[in-house]
Formats: sequence, C-alpha cells, structure tokens
Amino acid sequence: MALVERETLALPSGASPGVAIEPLGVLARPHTKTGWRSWVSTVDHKKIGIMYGAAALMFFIVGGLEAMLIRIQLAQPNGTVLSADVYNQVYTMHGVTMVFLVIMPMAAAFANYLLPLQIGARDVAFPRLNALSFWMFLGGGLFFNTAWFVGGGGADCGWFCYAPNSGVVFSPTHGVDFYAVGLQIAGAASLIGAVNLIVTVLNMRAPGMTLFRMPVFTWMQLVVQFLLLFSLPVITVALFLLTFDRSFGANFFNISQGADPLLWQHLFWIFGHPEVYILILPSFGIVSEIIPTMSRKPIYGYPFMVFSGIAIGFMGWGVWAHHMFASGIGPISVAAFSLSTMFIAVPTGVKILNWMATMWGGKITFNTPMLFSAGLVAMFTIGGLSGVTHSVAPADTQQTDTYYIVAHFHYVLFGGALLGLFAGMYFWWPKAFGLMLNDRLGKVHFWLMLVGFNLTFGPMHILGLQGMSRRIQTYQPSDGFTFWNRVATFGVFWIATGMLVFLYNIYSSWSSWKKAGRPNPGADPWDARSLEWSIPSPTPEHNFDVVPEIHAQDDFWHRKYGEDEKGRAVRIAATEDVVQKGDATDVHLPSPSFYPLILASALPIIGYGVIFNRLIAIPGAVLFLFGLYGWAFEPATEPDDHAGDGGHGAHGGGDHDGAALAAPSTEEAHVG
Amino acid sequence: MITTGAKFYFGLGFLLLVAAVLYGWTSGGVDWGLFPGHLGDLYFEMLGALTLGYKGAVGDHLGFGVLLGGAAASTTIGSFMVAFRDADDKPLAEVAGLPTAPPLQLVSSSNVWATIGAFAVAVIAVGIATSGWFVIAGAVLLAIATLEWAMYAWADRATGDAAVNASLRNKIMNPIEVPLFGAIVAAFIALSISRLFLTVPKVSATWLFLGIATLIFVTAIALAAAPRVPKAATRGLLVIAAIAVLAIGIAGAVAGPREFHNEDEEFTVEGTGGPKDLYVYGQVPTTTAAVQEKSGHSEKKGE
Amino acid sequence: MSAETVATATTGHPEHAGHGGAVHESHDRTYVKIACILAVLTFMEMLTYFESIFPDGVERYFAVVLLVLMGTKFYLISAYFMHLRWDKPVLKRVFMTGIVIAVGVYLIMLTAFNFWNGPGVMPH
Amino acid sequence: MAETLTASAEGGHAAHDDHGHETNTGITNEKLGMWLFLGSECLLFGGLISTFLLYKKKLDTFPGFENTTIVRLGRNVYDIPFTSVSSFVLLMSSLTMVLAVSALTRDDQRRMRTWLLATVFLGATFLAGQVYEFTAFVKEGLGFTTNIFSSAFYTLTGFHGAHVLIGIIILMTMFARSLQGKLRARNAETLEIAGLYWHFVDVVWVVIFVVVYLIK
Repeated sequence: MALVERETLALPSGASPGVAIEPLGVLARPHTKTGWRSWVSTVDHKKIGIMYGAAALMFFIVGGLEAMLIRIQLAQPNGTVLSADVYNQVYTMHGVTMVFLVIMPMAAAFANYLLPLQIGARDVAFPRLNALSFWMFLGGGLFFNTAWFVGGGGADCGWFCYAPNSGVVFSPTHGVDFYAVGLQIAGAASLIGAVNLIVTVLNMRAPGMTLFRMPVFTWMQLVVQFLLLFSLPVITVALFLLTFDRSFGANFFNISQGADPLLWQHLFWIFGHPEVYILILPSFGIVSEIIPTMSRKPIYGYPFMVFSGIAIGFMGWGVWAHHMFASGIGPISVAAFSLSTMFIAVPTGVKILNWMATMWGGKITFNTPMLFSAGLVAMFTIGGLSGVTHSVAPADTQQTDTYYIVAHFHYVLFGGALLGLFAGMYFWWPKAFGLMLNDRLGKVHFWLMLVGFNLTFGPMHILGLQGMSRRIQTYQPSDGFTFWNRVATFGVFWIATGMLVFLYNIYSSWSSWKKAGRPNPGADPWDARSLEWSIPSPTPEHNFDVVPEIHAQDDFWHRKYGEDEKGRAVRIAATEDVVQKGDATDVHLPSPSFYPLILASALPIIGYGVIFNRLIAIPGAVLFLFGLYGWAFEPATEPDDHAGDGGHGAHGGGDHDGAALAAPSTEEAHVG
Repeated sequence: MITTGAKFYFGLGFLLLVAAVLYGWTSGGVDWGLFPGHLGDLYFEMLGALTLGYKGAVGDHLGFGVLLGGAAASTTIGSFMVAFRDADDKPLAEVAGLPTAPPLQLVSSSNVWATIGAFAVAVIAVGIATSGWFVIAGAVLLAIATLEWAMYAWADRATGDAAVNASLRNKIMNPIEVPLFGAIVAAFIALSISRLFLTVPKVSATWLFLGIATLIFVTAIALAAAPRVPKAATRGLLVIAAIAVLAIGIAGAVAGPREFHNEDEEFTVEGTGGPKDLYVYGQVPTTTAAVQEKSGHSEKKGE
Repeated sequence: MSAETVATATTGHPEHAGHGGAVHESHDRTYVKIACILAVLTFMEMLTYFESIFPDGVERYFAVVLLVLMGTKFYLISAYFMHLRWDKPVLKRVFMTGIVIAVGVYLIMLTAFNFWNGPGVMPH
Repeated sequence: MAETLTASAEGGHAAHDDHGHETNTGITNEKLGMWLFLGSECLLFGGLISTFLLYKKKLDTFPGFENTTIVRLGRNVYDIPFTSVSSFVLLMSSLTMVLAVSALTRDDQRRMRTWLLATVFLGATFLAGQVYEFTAFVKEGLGFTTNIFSSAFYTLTGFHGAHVLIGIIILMTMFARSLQGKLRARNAETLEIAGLYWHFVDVVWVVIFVVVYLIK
C-alpha cells in the first residue's frame, strides 16, 4: 500500500495541529515518570540500581532452588532425586547463577544506587550506558537460563567449565553454548558498567570531595570496577575461543590436535581470581559503612582500609594459578603462586583488624544491619583462614576438588559477600524506598541465615577432609559421609526459611507502611556519616538540591557533630537543619530513552543465531545497528525536557555532570 | 463505515477468491461427463478447491496459491483501510484538529527508489540468465529499494509538514542507513581490490597494494594542499574512483585467481574434516551442530 | 607555539595541557615528522626478513631489535598521535595500567607454559 | 564494540568547548571512558596474542606431528613484504586521521573530510590486503579449522580486522555527520575520540606485525 503514490494533505507549516501528532509510537521520546514505561526507559541511576537488585533477587531464588535440589539429592546415600546428567547441570547452573547473576549484579545495584550519592553527583557519567548495562545483564542472564528449555539442558561443565569437559565430545547439548554466549553478554554489560562508574568517580565528585575523602564503600567499588575493567576482557577471550571451538570447529581446546587444556584454566583464572575480589570487595565496602555508623566512631585507619583495598586489587592479579596447583603447572610456578597467595592474606587481615578496632570501645547498636556486618566479619574470617590453607600447595593438593573447597568458598561468598549484601539492603532500604524494614523480622532472618549457613557449610569442611569429592552425584553408605550430609541438607532448609522471612519482611513492611501510614524514616534514620543521608528518603529524582561542598572525610557527620575538649562527639546541629529538603526545581536531568533496551534486546537474538542458525542473527544484527545508531543520533537530553530553567542554584563544581548530561545541543533540535 | 478504497480492495479480494476456486478446480481437469446426473460426484471433485485445499486436492498449486495469496492480500489491505479510515477526509481533519481537511499538496521531494527498484529487477533478470549471485544481489537490492520506498511514501504523508516528515524519516532510517553504508563502502573496496591481488602474481600484488595506498595518500595530500577545490571536482573524483574500484573488482573476478601452490591435497579438502582423519580418537565431531546432526541421524535409523 | 606547548607540557602546566584549537594546529608538522620516523622504523623491521643481506650470526639479535623497534613505534603513536604527551597524565596512567597488567599476566602465563625453554611442551 | 561507538556518540552530544574544565580531572567523561576502554582492550589482544604464540610453538613440538604437512602449513605461509605494506598503509591512515582531527579543530570542513575519507579508504585497502591474505592462505590449505596454529592465527588477525571494520564504520558515521553539518570545531573531541580508537587499532597492528609475523 505504501507503494501507492498519492498527494499529501498540506498542513500549513507553523500551524500547530490540535492534538499532538506522534506517528512514531514507541520510537517517540518517552516522557512518562510513572508506570512500566518509566522503568523500561529510565536512565536514572537509582531506578536502575533498584532494578539490578530486584533482578538479582529473582536469580537468587532460582539459584537457591537449584542449591536445594543439590542438597536434597545428597541428603542420603544413593540419592535418586536427580540423575547424574541433571545433577551436573544443576550444580553448574547454581554456581554460574550465584556468581554472575546474583552477587555481581547485587553489588552493581549498590554501586549504581550509591556511588553518585556518596560523591555528590546527580547521576552517573553515561546514564544511557548505565541502562544498557542493566538490560544487557538481564538479557544475558535470562538467555543463559533459557538453556533449560531450548538448549537441551543447562550447562553441565561446572562453573569454571574446564576444557575438555566443555568440548562437544563431552557436552553435546547446547548448554555450554548458552554458558559461553550468555556470560559474554553479561560480561560486556559489566565492562560497560565498569567504564561508566570509573568515569563517574574520577570525574564527577562534588567540590572538595577529594579521592581520600570518599567513603570506603566508594573506594572499594572503584577498585572493583578497575578489576572488572581489566579482568573481563580475559574471560571474553576465553569465551570467544570456546564459542569458536564449539560452533565453528576451531581447535583451541581440541586436545587431539595438540591444543593445551591448561590454556582455558589460565585464561579463566586470570579473570577468575580478580573476580573473587570483585565479589567480596563491595561487601567489604558495605560493612565499612555500617560498622562505623552503628559503633558511632569513624572508621579506624581509613588510609589503611583504602590502601589495603588497592593492594588487594593489584595483588589479585598475581595469584590466579593457586586454583591450578593440582593441574601440573610445574614446581616453580606452584612455589611462586603459593607465596603470592600467602601475601594477599595480609591486606585482607588488615581490613578485619580495622573493623574490629572500629567496633572496639564504640557504642554499638546491634540492629539488623550491624548483625549482618558482624556476621560477615566472623564468617569471612573462617573462610579466609580456610583459604590460607589452600595457599600451602601440599595441603591444597589434597583439598582440591573436595568438599573442603566447597566449604571454603561458600564461607567467603555466602558468609562474606552475601551477608554483607543483606546488611546493605537493611541499611539502605529506607534511603531507597522511604520505609524501614522490620528490625525484629530482620533479626530472625539473620539468625536463621547464620545458623543455617553454618549447619550447611560447616560440615563440608569435615566431609572434604574425609575425602568426599565435590560435584559427585551420590555416595555409598559405606563411605561414612551420610551423617554430615544430612546435617548440611538440614541446614539448607534453615537458610530457605530465613529467605522466606526476608521476603515476608519486605512484603509486611511495605503493606503496613501503606496501611498504617507509618512515618517516613526521614533523611537520616541511622544518624549516619556519608552524603547520601543528607538528602530526603526516598532519594528525590535529582538527588541533591544543591551540590554540597565537602570539607572533610565524613563531611555530613561533621556538620552534625563537633568535638568537645576531651575529643568526644557533641552535637552541634540538628539533623533536620543540615539535611536538604529535596524541593529543588528546574534541575537538568538526562531524558529517558528506549534505545538501551532495544540495543540490549538485540544481543540475545544474535546469541540464538550463533547457537542455532546464523539466519536468526541477521534480524538481531539489524536491531543492534538500529539501537546503536538510533541511540547515537538521539540527543542525551531533549531540549524541551528542561525548558525554562533560569538561574538554577546548583552551580557548584559538581553541577558539571548535570551540564554534561544535559548539554542542550540545539543543532540536534528535535521535532515530533 | 467501509471506505471507498476498502470497497475496491474487498471486491478485488472476492473476485480473486472466486478465480482461485475456479482455477483450482478446472486446472485439475474437469470431467464434463459428470454434469448430467452425478452432481454429488461433482461436489466431491470441487471439494478441494472449495475448502481451499483443506479437504481434497486442487489442480495447479502455483496458480491457485498466487490467486489465493492475492485474495488474502487484497482483503488485508481493505481491512487496514477500514481500520485506519484511509482516504476519508473527515477523520483526517479530526486528527489534525481542523474544521475541514486541508487541501491536497503535491509531493515535492524526488524519489530515486523507483529507478533503483527497476534496476534491481533487471539485475535479477540478468542473474536468472547468468549466475545465481546476481539473483541474490538483485533480490537484496530490491528488498532495500522496497523498504526505502515504503518508508519514503509513509514519511511523506506522516504529518503534513515537509520538514517534520523529513526528520521522521531520518530518525527511523538513518540509524540503519549510516552504519550499513559505512560497512558497504568498506566491503566494496576490500572485496574488489582483494580480487585484483588474487589475480596478479604474488610480487605484483605487493607492489599494487603499495601503489593503491600511495595513490590514495597522494591524492589526499594534493586535495588538502590546494587552496580551493570545487565540490564538483571532488565528487567527480569519488565517482571515478568508485567506478575504477568496481571495474577492478569485476575484472579480477572474471580473470579468476592465480594458481596457488597447494601443499598437500589430502589435507586441504574443505568440509570433509581434512586433517581430522589423523585424530588420535578417530573421527570426532567438533561442533555442536555436527553432533546434533549425528544424533538426529541415528535416531532416525533407530526408528 | 609548538615549542612553547611542549615546554609547558613537560613542566606540567595544567592550563595548557588540554586540547584546544591552538594547540592542535601547530602539531601538524610534528605529525608528519612522526609518520616519517614510523615509516623508516617499519622499513627497518621489514629488512630483518631478508636475512641474506646481513652478516652471519646477526639474526640472533633480531628478536631484541624488533621488540625495541616495536616499542618505539608503540610509544610514538600513543604519545603523539594519541596526544598522551600533551594530555592529562591520568590518561597515560590508565592506559599504562592496562598494558602493564596485560604484559605481566600473559608473560607469567607463558612462563608457566614453559614457553621460553626449548621444545619441551609439557612442564612435567 | 557497542561501548566504543556509544562512548564517541555520547561525546557528540556532550562535548563542549568549555566542558573539559568542569570535571574533576579536567578530561571529558567521553574521552576518559574511551581511554579506559582502550586500557581494557590491551588485555583482550594480549590474550589473543599469547594464545597464538603458545599454539604456534605447540604445533611445532606436538609429539607425532613433527614435520607433517599440517606443521608445514602452520609455518612459512606468511608473505612478509605484503604484510609490511599492510603496516605502512595502517601507519599512513593514522597520519591522515590526526590531520583530520587537526583540520576539524580549525573548523576546516573541506580538509577534514578529505583526510577522513583518505583514512577510510586506506583502512579499507588494509582490509583488502587482509581479505587477500586470508583467501591466499585458505587456497594454500590453511583453513580456520586446519590446526591449532590456524585457529589462533585467524582468530587474532580476524579480531584485529573486525576492529578495523568497526573503525571504518565509525569514521564513515563521522563523515555523514559532517555532511549533515553536525560535526563542527566545538565537537572536535568526538572525532578525536574516534581517532583514539583508530590509532589504538594501528598500535595493535604494530605489535601483531612484529610478534606474529616477524619474530620467528
């Protein structure tokens, strides 16, 4: 029909039609601030942070159910719940989900929400790239999980997917293809996020916010983003090689052609060991915020805290081969990596001592965030100590691929990273949503988690030293593993109950707040120290009315408290007087955009094309180009979106971000 | 309300449907002897055409399909016209918020896509006679021309303001056009010139490579050094360069690649796995696709 | 202007270290000179392929010479064409961090593969 | 590669003459972002080069494969004089690229377009060389799946070629923007950022030329 030429109706130029003509539908610039459209088109770092958290929680439930399946299978000898094949898939999907789709995005949620607030910025450096990161992560994660339905089963090669187990011969279904492509997409998302957040921290700090006045959380996240920036390309290479092998017949891991399977191990762990710190450092940052607040003391040894974080970041590059002591890398390599691994325990130890010293002599309030933080310090110490035993190569040779390793990294990742992330959720929930989570339920949640966690993973130390292999589908009654496996399975139900309590807590806190009209917790419910508490809860869309001038580390605290002659803190100003009101108008903000979502949705389509049929990739590629270039040709901020702003007050040095984001490119003047 | 345009398309659709049924029936061969008393048998003979092939058969499938497709297309277009009240000036005026529909306006911009589409059809015709590659190239060109033409036609009457229309078109089409154009320029040059390198002897390829690059470089220096260069001169130069590159590519492709020294035929047969026969583990499938194919094959055998 | 810019850049005057029209304009000659040097270096690299024109035994040192030439080219391009010489030092640091980590981890990896010694493939 | 283009694309809208002085570091977000990305790319190419070096050596020494045809195919396929010209072409394109940026800072649209197109054509000629090289190798019996050497070689140089292609598309985009009058002296930094990417691709080739082609 479009081929039929006919004359158009003339609407005299300049005469404005009675109704807005928007023939572009979804392609028109989104303007809504509420409803689902505002979420899918948002470029607001706070909304993106919340979406990261929600998605990670969803994947946590998926991964948790997979974990329960594993434990139920192992509850008794000769378990028959899962076949050996399905068991392989379940533990692989559990591991990948928990590492890449739960802990990393959960940490990214906090980074997105808090970094701009803690440095006094209006948004991140590239708001649309930020949205792209999220949608790509979500797309990659969902894509990876569709392997269950369309790939002939999930990946079954273990979360580090060693060659040649990952090869076509040993894993003929498409599960590993989904692993390679899904992680590639999620990895690219993290890389974009890393560039974005580093630029944000380096470039967009409020005036006076020097690097060494930044909160420890911001510092730890900065280190994490640098680790991501430099480690992700390595796994990108490895995953490309794997995809080329499996889909295009390359020979990178084809041993019969002389390929070396250790290449995968090296590439994976060059990425994988920094990854370990990528997982744990955000939680270190979170508890470094909570412990001083709840102990009512500044963090002990701030420079040590920061430098130990940086040291971990650098040393994390030189220890990867301790994951490979048992794979025959030669005595000199083993000795060198053994030594470097022992050394990296030092900065971690510094951190633990500093937290203890911060609590020492403080007026500690044991509410839920503090309980979780203290739980992290204790549990991570156990995990760290069992980690040091791995650095001793002879011992490690015995522990490799036993449940001792499983116990160790769950103490580090669950007892460390995850408890820290829960602490952060309870701590910053009022800031994000304007309501407190119930503290009593929170404590129940904590104790259920802590007890269940130790019941589940504590016995694994013993099982491992008894010789029970990890990833083994079942065991015999005569092996003597029965009792401790029962205990572990018993414990996992405690954890599940704890999670149910947490979910109920979210629901009940929200509904009682809705019904009873519980008061807003106010800008600063914890009497805290960093900048995000100086603005109302929930955070207004423009973050800061006036970009603050920073004069000291913990600047917000020093506005509230001075010191008497004995050095004790005395209040010098009421909190209500020093917090901002959140009522600023005419602030430049970046306009929402659909293009990040369009661009991100093209990648899974291309992924399916690579795996199943190249023809599917063509529409994906066209969509990709359309998303990319539509984005590039779309101004970051619509000229109309901040029309009529005159002499806005926030003209501090920190306002540059607003200016950068809102650069009104008049030549891009946009019609329609 | 059924609009004027819709009536036409509905009528056309109905006629095509009747034609399809008749054609489907008659092309299967009609036994006229059935008419006098065996109407029941006649019904069965027509059943295939009447049920559109659901029960029974039709004669010539291609013709039946074309006619039926035409009927479906016409009906769809008619429905669209009803849905969007096309060619009805009252709703147009309503949407525009004007008391009466504005007067007609001639399309002022030129449309090159008709010409390009015709050229594409010609390429396909040539391709049918010579080589399958031309058919593919022509089909791609035709698809591009159709898409661009459709967009052009749509955007030209999207709002009624020529400037707004142009920006609408650009907003949708530029994101695809610009990168594809860049890629096509790169691919065009790379593929054409590499044909030349493949044709000439090895040493000449190196010197030609150096020569072409130097030519580009020197031309750029000359253009940049000149105080003024008329636009027409630059454009002419680009057109000549494009034709030259195309000529080089075609000449190279026609002449075909030079002889390549093949180390050992046994290992170079593509697609059969070649050196993989040397595998320690015997013949090992190396891609997932190969495995799926293999397993699918064995399943069939099992049946 | 060129000399002045270089002088301010080396003394680290931040006001001039950015990018502005005036700064770029005067670099054109420098760019051409750098390109000539790069061309000569590449030519030298290519010469090592024709081993017969060199006296016997020299080719043992080719690897070192080539790596030095490569490093020089790398430096010239990143310092001049990519403006690292005139830009803020933080950019150089970011890029250097990437290079140092890359060279470090991959050299260690190749060492762990026994890459530098004889034909032995498997280290055990 | 999305980040590359979008980084430079965002630059197209946010770069201002005076913008650079407002950030803490004095560098625009877009430029800093591009440098961070390039720093990360070092690890990507480092990994590919190391894989190649490892497998080049392994092919020679794999037990049972010494002096077989496969090994012979893995060596001595290079045409060094031809590849040297490739290096020259890419170096020349780097020069034309900086000259384009330099012309844009003077808002000299004509010369900027001339240099930009020269860069594009030189880049495309480089790609022509690579297409020729790949085709010649395949015709000589060294396919992507032939052995570990060939897989590593094609992957490494293919990744570099893909980077060149993306660079050409970015530069053609810049050219289109210039034709639309949207690339002016005040957003010279957009072109500079695209140029950074282009020079990085050149620098990678400098390394590949020596490490992959020349050193035995």
